[in-house]
Amino acid sequence: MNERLKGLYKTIILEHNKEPFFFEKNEKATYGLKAYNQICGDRFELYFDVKNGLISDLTFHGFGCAISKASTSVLVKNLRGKDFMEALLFCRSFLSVAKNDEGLDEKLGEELEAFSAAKEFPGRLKCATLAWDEMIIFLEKNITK
Amino acid sequence: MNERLKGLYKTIILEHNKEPFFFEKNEKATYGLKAYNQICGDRFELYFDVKNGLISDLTFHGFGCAISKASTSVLVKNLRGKDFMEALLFCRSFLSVAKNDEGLDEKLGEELEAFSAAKEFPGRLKCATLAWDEMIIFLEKNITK
Amino acid sequence: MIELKNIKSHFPIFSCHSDLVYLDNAATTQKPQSVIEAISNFYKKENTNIHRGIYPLAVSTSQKYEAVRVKIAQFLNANDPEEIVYTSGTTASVNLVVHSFLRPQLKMDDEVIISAMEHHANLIPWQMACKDVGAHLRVIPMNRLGELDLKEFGEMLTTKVKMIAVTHISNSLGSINPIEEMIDMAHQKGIPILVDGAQSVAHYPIDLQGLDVDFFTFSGHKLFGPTGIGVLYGKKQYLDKMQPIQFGGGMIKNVTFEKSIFSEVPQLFEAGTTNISGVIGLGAAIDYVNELNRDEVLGFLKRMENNLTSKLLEVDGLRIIGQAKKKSAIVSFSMESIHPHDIATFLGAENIAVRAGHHCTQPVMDFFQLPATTRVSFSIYNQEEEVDFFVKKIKEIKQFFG
Amino acid sequence: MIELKNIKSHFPIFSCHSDLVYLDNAATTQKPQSVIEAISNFYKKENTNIHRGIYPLAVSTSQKYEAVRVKIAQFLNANDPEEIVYTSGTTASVNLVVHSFLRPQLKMDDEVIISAMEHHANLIPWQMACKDVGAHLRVIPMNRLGELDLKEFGEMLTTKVKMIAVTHISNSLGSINPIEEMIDMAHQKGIPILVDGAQSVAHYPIDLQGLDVDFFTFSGHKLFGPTGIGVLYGKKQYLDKMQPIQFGGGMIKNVTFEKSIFSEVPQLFEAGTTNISGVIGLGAAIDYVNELNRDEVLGFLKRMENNLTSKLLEVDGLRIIGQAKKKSAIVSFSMESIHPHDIATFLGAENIAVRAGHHCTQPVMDFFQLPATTRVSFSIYNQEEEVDFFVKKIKEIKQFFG
Ligand SMILES: Cc1ncc(COP(=O)(O)O)c(C=O)c1O
Ligand SMILES: Cc1ncc(COP(=O)(O)O)c(C=O)c1O
Repeated sequence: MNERLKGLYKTIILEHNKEPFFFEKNEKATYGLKAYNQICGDRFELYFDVKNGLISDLTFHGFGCAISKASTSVLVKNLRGKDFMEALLFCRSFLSVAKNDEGLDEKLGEELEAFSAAKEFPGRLKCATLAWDEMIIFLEKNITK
Repeated sequence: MNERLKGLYKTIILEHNKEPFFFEKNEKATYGLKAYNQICGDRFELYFDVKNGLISDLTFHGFGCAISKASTSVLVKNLRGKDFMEALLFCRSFLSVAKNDEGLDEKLGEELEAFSAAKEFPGRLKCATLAWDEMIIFLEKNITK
Repeated sequence: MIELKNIKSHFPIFSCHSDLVYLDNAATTQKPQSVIEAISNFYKKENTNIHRGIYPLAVSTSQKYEAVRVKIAQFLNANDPEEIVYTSGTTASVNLVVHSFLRPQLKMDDEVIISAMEHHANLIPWQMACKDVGAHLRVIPMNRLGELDLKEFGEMLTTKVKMIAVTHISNSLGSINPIEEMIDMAHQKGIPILVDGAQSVAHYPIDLQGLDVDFFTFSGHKLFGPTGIGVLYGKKQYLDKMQPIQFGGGMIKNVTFEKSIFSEVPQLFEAGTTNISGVIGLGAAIDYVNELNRDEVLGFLKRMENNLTSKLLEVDGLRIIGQAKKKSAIVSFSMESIHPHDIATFLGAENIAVRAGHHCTQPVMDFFQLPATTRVSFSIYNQEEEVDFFVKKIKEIKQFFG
Repeated sequence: MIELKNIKSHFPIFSCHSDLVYLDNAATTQKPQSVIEAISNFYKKENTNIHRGIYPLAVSTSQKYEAVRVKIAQFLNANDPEEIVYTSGTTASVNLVVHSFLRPQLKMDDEVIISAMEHHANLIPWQMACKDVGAHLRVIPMNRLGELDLKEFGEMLTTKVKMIAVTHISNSLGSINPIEEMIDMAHQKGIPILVDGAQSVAHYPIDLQGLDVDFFTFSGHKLFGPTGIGVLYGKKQYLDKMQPIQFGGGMIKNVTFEKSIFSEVPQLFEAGTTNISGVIGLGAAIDYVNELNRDEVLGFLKRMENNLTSKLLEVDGLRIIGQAKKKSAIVSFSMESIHPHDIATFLGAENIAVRAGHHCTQPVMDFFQLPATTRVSFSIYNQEEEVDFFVKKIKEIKQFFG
């Protein structure tokens, strides 16, 4: 089995894929962000409320490949309880991990490390960033308000 | 100057081009056949009446290259006074001279010989046969009536 | 006659990538040396524009361009080369029929029939035409095996139906549809029918006159030919009634600022400078296919498909999607809890090229309640060993994902 | 940087036909070795379909395909690669604007302005659109030199005008139109304007942002690139409002039998498998042009045109058609009582390739009351001696016809 690939699909990704965090629909949530990759059909929805300026009750549901599912699961796990600015900065750090060659920012934790292998598989990079891209669009729009 | 070409543009063609036979409009004629080559824009009209079953007062007008003009002039000169069946056979003989390698049919007269060189210039074949093709369509339609 | 066992060496891509296991032939085929050379030689030795040129090079290019039309007509046994329209591909061919043939006659509450397994190219154009005038798109249902329901089809054939469009072979399921029967049924009711031959033309001999089909479409790039060139075959009687949708040079008899008078078919539908090198390349591709023993090819492909299918069925939790009785060498499958994109990524890392996704047939995916499948599609240069290698890798993937 | 004096050796056609004097560059240009190789190499080393493939070859082809879009955007100084739509050529580009942009808003008694020197590709589509809704096609007049009348143009710009389409360079007269001024005038009245760059893009640097033009079109095959590929540039704000006219794979987000949801531009306009090798070849052509010293090229072409023109004017009874002050290297002429087709046939026999005919600009011929002209059009690989050879042959022809 290919070593580069094993790097990408580290246990972390496989585990998140099998047992994602907060994987449930929540039609009653104030916000429901759709993250859809038209090229491969991956489709997730992020549900959350905002309480006292903090992202709360963040869950997700949908389907997609191991990478997009795990990456969305990691997003959900990490953004819960953050305010918009913190969340945006975190998302941006994640993207630079996934897209660039820069070493991992310690603050982000090892969970994100796996995704740094995504840049070697340009066809799959979008899977790693799908939910994050959507979240950034939302945050950028709502922070300036 | 290229010899093959000189063969095509024998004096006969050049003369007919300069001084075509019966080159005049005749809007009052019973028949007015349009011969139009869409690729190069050559455009002639054949005018004639039919008297006692014979093609009469055949004239032509229009513009085109030396070859199409000369070949139309030769058509006009030769079909005057012929009945439809004779005319059709003559037209067909002309086409086989222009298109095939067969030697010249003596009956057709040397005037047609020049056109036998047209087959060496496939881009110009249509010029040599333009008016003849139209005439054949007309004759075939009207003979069976 | 080309022998199958030598074929791989005709395709330069496999010299360049000696490990490549190319199983994505339904997306596009590889090109034999002769096709690649025909294109290069055209540009190196013959390149000119056509139709309006008088100098020798332009005349000979025009003749070669038209000779390919004759070749295509013979290849498909069309009645007349003038029934062969050059397009940029299947998608453009279908759209041309929709715009030029269907739309001018389609009225509110009319119906258009397609099948449940159409490629988006043979679905959306009809859907949009129906939507625009308030007509209805009817869908021939299929069963869980991926076989169309002909009985139901028969019942759908009312006087409301203005057009039928159906794929010869499904690109996502591999089903070979009984087009002979369907054409007969359509014609008994006097309804014109288009067959999308994108997936059939490379391997299955097509006899347009025998089929008596009204329209037939395909793409050069799935027939070992270049991209950007395709064909619309239409019966002369229909083409003659169709208005062009693209206007420009080469399709007019006469133009003034007040009025334009159009040429005859097929030039009428070929406005502008067409893909001349594409036509030349397509001609070379047909020459290549004409050298194949097509019975041998079909036998080989059947063996490959059977072999792969039976070996895949041994893998736990693997489901073959599309099990029609008559199938071409396309094998789609899904694996429990492993997403097709993850499968394709792993296979890709092993130099195995397969397609994962909805294959431009989203409704087929919806029908099987899958987001996507992994699809293997064979062609003439595949090797028996590739099946075993593929299955071995599938088993490793299964193990890795646990 | 490529030196002009070495250029001919880059074009294989001249090795194959060492005597060829190719003066038909306005119809199509020859292709440098690098373009021919880019296409062959694509088929030999990289051939796959794009966009939906996950395996490495498909990913890299998709990336290269999109990289050419970026390259084109830079070449033309567009603001955003998403403003670059791949089409099959200029004709398709213009038709797309007519169908998708103009038609949905065009109403009875509206007006569309074109110029008196448009190629049929930039005339008939507008004419048909006007005819279909009862709008009026207005024509910017020109003088006997082949120059547009800007004063008259200014007066035509009423609120009735919905669109302007004008060629940058006339393919039959060589006139270079003052598009900068015309674009400004159009925009002062808020009217969108399309510039047909088919004849300009190969030699003249184009700065789309500087021009602020709304739509710009060209064909690969006139830019040393392959046939079957072209470009429509459109400002994002306009493209975003346009509905597609071709439907199929790759341009949808989601499809059910009830409804399709479309993608964003530019993919929205690129349904089906596009001319992938054409895009790769076009990319190579732009790389080639980027290596040219364009000032040197323009200086050379001007010299060639001036030289030919002055020598032809010495021939009795020869008339130059098109004598605009600003002219590109296109020289059309007519000779008393010798038809252009006869001229072209004689030249062809001497291996000189020129075009004779109406050059898909019949109204221009009507204006000059000519059935056709003989046209010489130069490009970078032409040689100074070719002018003398050409003029010598013209004199011989004159003598032969007497
Ligand atoms: C000015 C102009 N516009 C449009 C076209 C049409 O280009 P194409 O035939 O490549 O679509 C041409 C080429 O003949 C041209 O010269
Ligand atoms: C059955 C079928 N129809 C239509 C198409 C569309 O062909 P193209 O993309 O070449 O226009 C395809 C190819 O994907 C196909 O498989």
